Amino acid sequence: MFAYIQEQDFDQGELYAQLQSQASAKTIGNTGAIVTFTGLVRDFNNAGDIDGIELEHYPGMTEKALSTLIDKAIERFSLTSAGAVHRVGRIYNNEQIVWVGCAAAHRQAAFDGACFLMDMLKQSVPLWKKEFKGDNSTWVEAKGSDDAAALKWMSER
Amino acid sequence: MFAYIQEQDFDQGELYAQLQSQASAKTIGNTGAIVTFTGLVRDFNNAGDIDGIELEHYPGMTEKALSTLIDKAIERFSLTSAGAVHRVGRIYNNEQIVWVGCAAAHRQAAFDGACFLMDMLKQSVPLWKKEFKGDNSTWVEAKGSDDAAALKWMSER
Amino acid sequence: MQITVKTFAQTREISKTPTLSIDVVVDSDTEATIAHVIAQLRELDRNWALALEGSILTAKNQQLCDSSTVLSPGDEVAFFPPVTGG
Amino acid sequence: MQITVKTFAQTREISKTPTLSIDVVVDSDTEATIAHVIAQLRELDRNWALALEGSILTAKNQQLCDSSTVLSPGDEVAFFPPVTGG
Repeated sequence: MFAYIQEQDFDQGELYAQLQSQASAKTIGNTGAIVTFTGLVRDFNNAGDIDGIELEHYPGMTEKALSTLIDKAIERFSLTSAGAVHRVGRIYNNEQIVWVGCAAAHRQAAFDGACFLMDMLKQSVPLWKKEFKGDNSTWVEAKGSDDAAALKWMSER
Repeated sequence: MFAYIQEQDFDQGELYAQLQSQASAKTIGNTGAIVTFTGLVRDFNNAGDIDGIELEHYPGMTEKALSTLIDKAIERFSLTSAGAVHRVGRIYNNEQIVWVGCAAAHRQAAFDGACFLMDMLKQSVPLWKKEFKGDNSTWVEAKGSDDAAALKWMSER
Repeated sequence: MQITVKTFAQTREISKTPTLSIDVVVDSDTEATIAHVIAQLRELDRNWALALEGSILTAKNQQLCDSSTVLSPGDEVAFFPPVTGG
Repeated sequence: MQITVKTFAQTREISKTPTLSIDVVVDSDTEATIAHVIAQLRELDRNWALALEGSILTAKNQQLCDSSTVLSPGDEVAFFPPVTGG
């Protein structure tokens, strides 16, 4: 398991390799599926063009909340390993923001684990996004659709 | 879009980079999510331990069927790009077998595209798996659960 | 009408014939279909009869098709079991 | 009872107070809760009153909690808007 909060960009190939090696070390040969999700900055939104986003976080709590979430996913979906990285600070258009990866015996558990991590991250990890263009910046409002996605997982068990 | 059938192993980080660069070239800044799936050889199954698997395919048709499937996924889920690689021949325990990747504006489309590709691949791409241990090998029977997963996508539209 | 037949996986092993060129014989007012090929192959020998039992998939010119699919001279017809990739 | 208050994002900007040490005052037979802290902060000034309006999340010692959560001396209490990571 790993959970990183960092300013610098990440190499998704390295994160995949780390996840696979952790999964093998724990339960050699029992990992049949690895799903990864990467979130990137899109250069437009409902309000018009942007240069990028800026992420504020709650140092200390962010790391703990992300670790706790990953532990929950591992237990709930019987994952052989899982990991996540979330960047903070200024991130420009087309750059990577977030990565989650889940390893499991079967493909459905790996897909469900990654969906769960993304849906719940948007609910329980203290990160806040501003969109900026030049010197102007605007807070991104939380979306009702994100709440609904997270609620789905809470009501299923 | 890319679709490879090959004997040699693949580097998932390179495939991810290729997918991301294709998605950016086509619709710069419109890709907000990339989902990848990697399938690996598990070293046990219902019949007992194995050394690995051996994949037979229908040269010519395999490539075409995989390309067609990817085109369908791109259209159906409005993906900004998608790609897949499937290995053939002998593949040992813990090695990578298959990779699919989907890039999209939003996360649900990227997740759905990757699930769709895996479910339909197990239905429409002419590949057959044998499990081997020493000199013995046994054909893997098609699973009813794989049929059901593919049918789900056919009945939804 | 001459066509090429190919087989894969268990179908190949049971028929003992990876590839075969056959002359599909039909009445002059009838279109040749996959069903005619299957019927003709079943008559060839016991291996073919066994190989074509159960749930077998068919492809014409490398596209999945069903038994009513109409054939043209030179077509490539393949028989194989349900696929198990992924 | 002394606690530390932290704010983030819009809540930080509106309150104009990223961090603050306050003495939560409650009757001797009452346990101090997040709700007491909110009531006390609202009284501080107009910025705090505005900052704590609407749907605000709360955390005690870096764990999400609700307004009925009981506090102990030295606790770290944070107020922030719904999160928007991912």
